[in-house]
Amino acid sequence: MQEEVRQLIEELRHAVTRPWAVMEVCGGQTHAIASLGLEELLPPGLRLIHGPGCPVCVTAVELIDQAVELSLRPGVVLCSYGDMMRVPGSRGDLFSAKAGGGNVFLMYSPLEAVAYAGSHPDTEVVFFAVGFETTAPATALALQQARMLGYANFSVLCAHVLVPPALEWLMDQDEGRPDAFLAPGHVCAVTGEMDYVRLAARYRTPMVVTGFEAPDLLRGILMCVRQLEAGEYVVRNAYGRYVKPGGNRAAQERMNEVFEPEDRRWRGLGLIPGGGMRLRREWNDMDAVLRFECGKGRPGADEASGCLAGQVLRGLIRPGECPFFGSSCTPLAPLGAPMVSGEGACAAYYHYKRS
Amino acid sequence: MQEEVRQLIEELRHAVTRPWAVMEVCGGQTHAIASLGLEELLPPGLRLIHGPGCPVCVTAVELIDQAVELSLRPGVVLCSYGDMMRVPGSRGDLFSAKAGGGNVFLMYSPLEAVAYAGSHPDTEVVFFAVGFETTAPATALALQQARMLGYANFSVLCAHVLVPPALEWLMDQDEGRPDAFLAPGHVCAVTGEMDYVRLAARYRTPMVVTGFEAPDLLRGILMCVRQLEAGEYVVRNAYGRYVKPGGNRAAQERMNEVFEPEDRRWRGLGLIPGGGMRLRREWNDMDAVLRFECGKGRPGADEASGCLAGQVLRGLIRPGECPFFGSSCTPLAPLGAPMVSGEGACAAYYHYKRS
Amino acid sequence: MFECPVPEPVSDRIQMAHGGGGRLMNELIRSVFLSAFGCPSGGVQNDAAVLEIPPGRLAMTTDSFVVQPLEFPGGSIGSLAVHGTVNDLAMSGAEPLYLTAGFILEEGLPLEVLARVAQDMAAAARAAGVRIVTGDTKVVERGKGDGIYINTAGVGIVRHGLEISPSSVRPGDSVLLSGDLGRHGMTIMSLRAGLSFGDGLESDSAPLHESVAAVIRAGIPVHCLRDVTRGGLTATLSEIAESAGLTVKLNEMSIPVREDVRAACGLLGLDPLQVACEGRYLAVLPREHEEEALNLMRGCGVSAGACVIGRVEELGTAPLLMTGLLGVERVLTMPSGMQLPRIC
Amino acid sequence: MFECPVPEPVSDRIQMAHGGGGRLMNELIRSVFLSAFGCPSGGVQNDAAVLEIPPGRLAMTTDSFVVQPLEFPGGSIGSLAVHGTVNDLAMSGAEPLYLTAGFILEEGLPLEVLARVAQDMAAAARAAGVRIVTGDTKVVERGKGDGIYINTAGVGIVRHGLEISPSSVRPGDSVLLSGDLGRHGMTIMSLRAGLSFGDGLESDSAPLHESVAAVIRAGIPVHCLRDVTRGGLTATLSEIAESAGLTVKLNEMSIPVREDVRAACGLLGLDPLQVACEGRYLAVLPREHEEEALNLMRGCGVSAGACVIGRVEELGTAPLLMTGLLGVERVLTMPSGMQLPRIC
Amino acid sequence: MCLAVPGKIVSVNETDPLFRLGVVDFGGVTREVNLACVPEAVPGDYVIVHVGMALSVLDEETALQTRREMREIVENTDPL
Amino acid sequence: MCLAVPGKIVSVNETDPLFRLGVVDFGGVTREVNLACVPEAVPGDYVIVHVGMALSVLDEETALQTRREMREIVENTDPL
Ligand code: SF4
Ligand code: SF4
Ligand SMILES: [Mg+2]
Ligand SMILES: [Mg+2]
Ligand SMILES: [Mg+2]
Ligand SMILES: [Mg+2]
Ligand SMILES: [Mg+2]
Ligand SMILES: [Mg+2]
Ligand SMILES: [Mg+2]
Ligand SMILES: [Mg+2]
Ligand SMILES: [Mg+2]
Ligand SMILES: [Mg+2]
Repeated sequence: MQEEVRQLIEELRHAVTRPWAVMEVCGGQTHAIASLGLEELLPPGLRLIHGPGCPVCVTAVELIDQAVELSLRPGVVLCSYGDMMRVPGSRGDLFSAKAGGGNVFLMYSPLEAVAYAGSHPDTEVVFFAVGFETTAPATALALQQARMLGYANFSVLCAHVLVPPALEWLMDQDEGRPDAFLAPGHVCAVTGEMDYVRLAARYRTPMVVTGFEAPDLLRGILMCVRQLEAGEYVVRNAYGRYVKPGGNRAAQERMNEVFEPEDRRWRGLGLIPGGGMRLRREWNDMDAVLRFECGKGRPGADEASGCLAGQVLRGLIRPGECPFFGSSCTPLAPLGAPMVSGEGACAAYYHYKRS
Repeated sequence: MQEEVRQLIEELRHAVTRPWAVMEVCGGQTHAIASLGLEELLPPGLRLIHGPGCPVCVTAVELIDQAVELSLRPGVVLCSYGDMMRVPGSRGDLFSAKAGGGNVFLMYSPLEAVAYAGSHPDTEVVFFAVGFETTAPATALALQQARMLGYANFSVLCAHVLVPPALEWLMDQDEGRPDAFLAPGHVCAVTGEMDYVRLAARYRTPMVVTGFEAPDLLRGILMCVRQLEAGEYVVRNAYGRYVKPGGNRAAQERMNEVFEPEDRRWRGLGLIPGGGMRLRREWNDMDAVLRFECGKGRPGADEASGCLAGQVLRGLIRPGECPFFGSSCTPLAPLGAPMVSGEGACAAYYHYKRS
Repeated sequence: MFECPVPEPVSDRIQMAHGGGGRLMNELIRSVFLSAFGCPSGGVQNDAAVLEIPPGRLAMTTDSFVVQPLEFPGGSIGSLAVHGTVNDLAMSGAEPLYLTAGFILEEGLPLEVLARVAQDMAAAARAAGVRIVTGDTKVVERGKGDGIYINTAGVGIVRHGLEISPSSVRPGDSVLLSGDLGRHGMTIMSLRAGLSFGDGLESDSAPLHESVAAVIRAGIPVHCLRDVTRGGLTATLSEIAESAGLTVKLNEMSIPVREDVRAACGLLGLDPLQVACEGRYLAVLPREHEEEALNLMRGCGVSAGACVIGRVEELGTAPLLMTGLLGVERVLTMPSGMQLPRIC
Repeated sequence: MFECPVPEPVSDRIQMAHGGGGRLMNELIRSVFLSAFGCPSGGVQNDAAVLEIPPGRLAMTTDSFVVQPLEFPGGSIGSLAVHGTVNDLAMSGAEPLYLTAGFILEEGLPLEVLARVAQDMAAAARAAGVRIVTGDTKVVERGKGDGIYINTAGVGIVRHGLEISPSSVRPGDSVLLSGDLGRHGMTIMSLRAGLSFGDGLESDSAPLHESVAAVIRAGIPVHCLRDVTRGGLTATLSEIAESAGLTVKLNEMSIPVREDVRAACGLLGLDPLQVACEGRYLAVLPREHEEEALNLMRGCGVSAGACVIGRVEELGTAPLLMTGLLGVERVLTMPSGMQLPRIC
Repeated sequence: MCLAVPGKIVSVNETDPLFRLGVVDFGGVTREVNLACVPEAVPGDYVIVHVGMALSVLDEETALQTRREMREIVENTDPL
Repeated sequence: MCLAVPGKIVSVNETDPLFRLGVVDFGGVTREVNLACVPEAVPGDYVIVHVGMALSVLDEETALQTRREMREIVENTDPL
C-alpha cells in the first residue's frame, strides 16, 4: 500500500470520534471505492452512502424508450455511449433494440457523431446525450460544430441532468440525509464550487470537492470528517489540481448557449425541480424529440419492476439489502439501472463485494 | 431418338437438292440447336446461320454503363435479369459493379421489382428492361401497375429492341443475306405474323415461325426448305399451337400504350433505324435515364476490344472462326457479349461444340 | 403510445454479448448447444476435445455452410452441415467419427431458430453415427451475417488401403451416379423463386458413408469417389476427368432427373446437370465390378436410384463429353461461376 | 462522362461467382490459397485430406475468427486463425499437427487483402510447425459478411497421460500466467477508438504449444491449462474455478499489465483483466513445481514474462477473489457479456 | 431469346385486370403467373409463360391443324 | 460518474476555435482531443479529458498548495 494512503487511513482513524455518514455523490467514486475495498479500511462509525451520481442510473425510462424508438425509425442512426446499452427501458434496452433491427452505434464522443453525420448526409444521426455537467459541454460543442458545418442531419436526444438540484432534493427529504458530501470532482471542474457553497451554507453540511484515486478519496473523506468533528460546514477542495473555484468558464459558456434548466424525472428518485437540461429554443431544430415527434414515454414504468433503486440512491438501504440483489437482479438481467452501469451502486457491490 | 424427329430428318434429307443457308433469328433457337447437336443431323448443303436474336448480346454498351452507373448511386437499387449480370460494359459488368459497392438485385420478372418498390418506399427501384417484343409487354405491365399503385420510386432503364427492323437491316447488307429465316416463335406469339409477311414479300425470302423443341425446329427448317425448293417466299407458321396470326392483342395494346419505336444502336451491328423502343412522353417520369440524368455513355466502346460479334451475328463467320474464340475470349472472361449469354452464339459453341 | 415497431424482448434474439465470452455466452452454449449435442468429452469449457482414435490413416475435411433459407423441405443448415462434412469424409472411403461445429451468428437471430437448427444438427449427427465433440460461437453485428453460418470440420479413419483419387481412374472404368440430380439445389432455388412442387420436393441432403462403406467393404477396388455438390455433375465430373487427364463420356438418357426438377430448371433457365445435390455421389470403378457395386449401392436407401451414366476413355477432344437425346455427342464444360436464373 | 464512382475492374475483388464451384472458384483457390499453403495432400480437389498420424489420443478443436480490422499491428485475421487453434490444442497438452481452413468471403473483398491474409496464415502455420491440409471457400453477398471470416479446426496428438482439465485442479495449486495481459484486445480496440501507442503496441498473438510442451516434457504434472482469450483473465479463471468447485485467490499486484495498456483501458473505461489476449496462457500446477515451471516458461520467448499470480484454495465466498492494491480482498465476477467503452 | 415455358392453369384469382393472377402447373412445379395479357384464359387452359407473365393460350385446334398441314406438306412434296 | 483521464498535450493543431485539436499522451497512449474548452492550453500542459474533450488544465501551483493545505489540516487537527 502506498505510504500516502496508509498515512491518510491512520489520520482518519484518529479523526473520527463519532459516527458519521458521508455520501459520495458520484458513481465514479462509488465504483472506485468498491473496487479498492476502501470501506473496509475506514474506521468504525464512519459510513459511506452511495449517492445518485450515475447519469446512466438516473436517466428516466421514458428517455430510454425514446432512444429505442428513434433507433428503430428507418433512416435514423442512434449514437450512444456504451454505458447506456444495457439500461432497461419499458420495452427492452438498446442492445435488444439493435438485435431487433434498430440502428444503434456506440460512440466515445458526441464529436464523433458529428463527424459521422458529415460523412453520411443521407442518414439522420441522433446523439443520445446523457450525463452531468461534465459531459454536457461536449454535447454543446457538438451542436455548435454541427450548426457551423451546416449538418442538418444531426440532432440530440437530450438527457442531461444537473447535480446541485438533486442534492437539494436529497436534503429536503425526511430520511437519509447524509452528514457530509464528497462533491463530484469532474463535475466541479466544469461548474466550479459556487452552487456547493450555497448548499453547504443552506443545509449546514460540509462539502468537499473530491477526486477518484485512493488518496484523493481518502483526503476528501478526511476533510469532511475534520469539518464535521469541528462543527464546520463549508466547501473545501481536495481536488484542486484540476478544479478551480470558478470552474471552466469556456465550458460553462458553451453549456449556457445551448441548454437551459428544466424540471426532470430522475429514475428511482422522482421529479427533481430544475434537475435536467433541455435545448434552448434557438436549438429546437436540432432537438430529436421535436424533429421526430417522439412519443412522451410512459413515466413510472420502472417502479413496476419492484426495483428499490430510489432507496439505494438515497442511501436508505445498501444494495445488498434489496431483496432482489443477486437473485432476480444481476448485471446479466438487471431489474433496475443501478445494476447495469459499472458505476451503479448495485453493480459495484455485485462485482466486488458479493462475498 | 423420337420417331417424329427421325422422320423429319429423313424428310429434310429428301427435300434438300441445293445448298441453302437458313438463319435462325432467335438466340434461344441457337442454344437449342447447339445443345441438341442438330446441325450434325442436317443434310449436307443445308447450313444454319445464327442470327442476332439474343437481346443480351445486342444491348448497347452505353446502356450497360448506365445500368452500372445507376447501381452505384446511393439509394438506388438496380434490378436485372440474371442474363445481364456478366455482360461487359466499358467499365466492367454488373457483377463487378455489385462487388464494387453497387446495389444490383437479380429478378425473374419486372413485376417482382414493382412489388419490391412497394415494400421499400425509401428506395429508388430501377428495372433494367432488356428484351425483344416477347419481354416488353411485362415491362409495360409493370409500369402500368406501378402507376396505378402510385409507386413513385419505380422506374425503368429501357433497353428493349425490335426484331423486324433488324431483319430488314440484315437484308439490306451486301453480304451474308440468308436464303430463309426461322422467325422467332415467342416474339411472334406477341406480335403476330404481319411484319414478317411484309418482309418476306419485300425481300422475296421465305419465313417460318418456329418453336424451340427438336421437332419444332426441324419442322421450321423443313418448311423453309420446301419453300426455297419450290421458289415460294411467304410466311408459314410451324408453331401454330402458341402463335396466332394476329399475335396477342392485349399484349400489343399494353406495349403501344407505353412504348414507341426509336433508332437504336445494336451491339455488334450498329445503328438500326427503328430498332429500339423508348418510353412514350407520358411515361417520362418513370424513365430512369431522365429521372437520374444518366450520362449518355460512350458508344463504340466494345468495338475497341476486337470482338467480331458483328460478323458472327450476321452469319459472316462462325464463332469458331473468330481468332479470339476459346483463347482470349471465354465465358469466364468474355471479350464480347455473344460469349456471355447462354444464348449467345459464341457461348453456345463454346459450351457444346468445342470439340 | 409509440407508433414505431418495438423490439422483441431481450431473451428472444441473439445479441452481441452472446459472443462476448462471458456469462451470457456460456448460458447460450448450455441452453442451446449442450442441450442438443450433449456434453462433449472434456466438459463444456475445454479448449479442445481429447479423443480415442482407432488405428488407420486419418481423413480430415472442412466446409462452411451459408444457405438461405436456413430451413427448407428436407432439412436445415444444421443437418446440411453434418451431411456435407460426413460426405466429404466418406468420399475418401473414411469412416466418419468426430465433427467440430463453428457457429457465426448474426445479431438479431431468433433464438428459437438457432435451437431448431442445433437440434437438427444433433439429430443428423446421431443418425450418421458421428459425434460433435467441440464447438465455437461468434456473434457478428446485424448486417454482417445472414442469420447463421456454420462451419463443420470432421475427422474419420481410413481402414482400407485404396488410393481413392482422380489419379487412380483408368480408361475403361465405369461412372456410377447414386441417384437423381438436382433435388437439393432446386428445393432451395424454388423457395427463392416462388415455385412450389406438387408432391413436395425435398432436398436430397443425406449421409453417404454407409453406401460407400458397403461398396468398399465388399472389396471393390474403387478408383474415385466424389459427392455432387456445388457446380453439379458437370463441375464434379469435369474436375475428375481433368485431374485424371482422361475423357469421361456420358449418356444423357441414362442420367436420372425428376420430371418436376427438370420443369423447374426449364422455368428458370437452369441446367439440371449443373445444379447442386447434397446426397448424391459419383463412383468411378473398374467395369467388371460395375454390376456388383450397383447392387450394393441400390441396397442402401440413399443410393437406391444408382445407375451407370458413362465410361472413362483415353483423353479425347475434351475431358467431358455427353451423347445427347438426338444421339449427337457434345462437350460439357466446367461452369464458370454459378448458374443464374435467366430469361433468354 | 459519368460523375458516379465506377467499379473496380472485375479481377480485383471477390465476386459471388468465386464461390460458385466452377472455374472461377478453382482459379481463386489455385492463385491465392494453393500459392500460400502449398498443395495439400491428395491434391486440390479432394473432398478430404488423408493423413498419417502418430499413435496417441487425438485432440480436436475449432474456432471461427471475425476480427476487425482484418490486419493490425502484430498480425492479421490469418495469423490469428492459426494461433487461436494451435493454442486451443496446446491447452490440452497436444502437439498440433494439422489444420483446416474455412473461408467465408464477402463479395467486394479486395483480392490483395485476401492474398495477404492467406500469406500471413501460411507463414504462421510454418512458424508453428503445423500444416493446413484442407480448406473451403464460400462467398456471401455484400452486406452479409465483413470482408473475411475464417474458421480453423485443428487436430493434434496427445502423447502424455495427464488429465489436463479443471477437474484436476487441487487446493494449494499455483496459478501461473505466461505474460502481461491485454495487448491483443487493446491493439484492436485502440485502432477502432483512434488511440495510438507511443512505442508501437502490438497484438500478443503467438503460438503457445512449445512453451506448454517444455513444461510437460519436463514431467511436471500440469493440472489445467487455458489460453486467456475472450473475456480475459477474469472469464478464463472464473471458468476454471467454477468447474473445479474451488476458489482461486489472486494478487492484483502480481498481475502484469503494461503501463500503456493500463492507460488505454483507463481512457476507455475497460478492465484490463477482462481484455482478450491471443498469446497468453494460464497454467495451474502443484506448488512444488512452480519454480521449475516458471523457469521453463521463461525460457520460451512467448512466455518470457511468466509469473505466479495466485493460488487455489478450498471453495470460499466466491470462485474468484483478488487482493487489491490496498490489501482488501474482493470478488471478481465472470463478465456478463462483452466490455464496452464507457464514459462513466 | 425469350425462354418461355408452357404450363396449365390450375386456378385464377380474379382481381383488377392489371393484377389477374393464376397458379400455373409446369409439369409438377407450380408458380403464380400474371394473366393480364390473356384475359380469356381459364383454369384448365395451357399458357406459355415468360418473365412471370402468360403470353399466349394454347390453341388445340391450331395445334392439331398444324400437325395436319405438316403432314400434307410432307406428303405432297415427298416425291421430289 | 464522468470517467476523466489526465494526459499531457503533445501538439496542438490551431484551427477554428470550435475545432481546436490536440494530441494528448496518456502514459504511452495518444489520442486526438478537442481543446475548444481549454483555449489557454499549450503543448506540455496536462489536461483532464472526458468524452474526447479537455475539461481542465492541471494547475501545478494549486496541486502543490492543496498538498500543503492537506498537511496543515492533518497537522492542525492531529491532537484531537
Ligand atoms: S439490486 Fe436491482 S432491484 Fe435492487 S435496487 Fe439494485 S438495481 Fe434495483
Ligand atoms: S468469340 Fe468472343 S471475341 Fe469472338 S466474336 Fe464471339 S464474343 Fe466476340
Ligand atoms: Mg481457448
Ligand atoms: Mg470439405
Ligand atoms: Mg463438401
Ligand atoms: Mg472458441
Ligand atoms: Mg443480414
Ligand atoms: Mg465434396
Ligand atoms: Mg476452440
Ligand atoms: Mg480459442
Ligand atoms: Mg468445400
Ligand atoms: Mg459488410
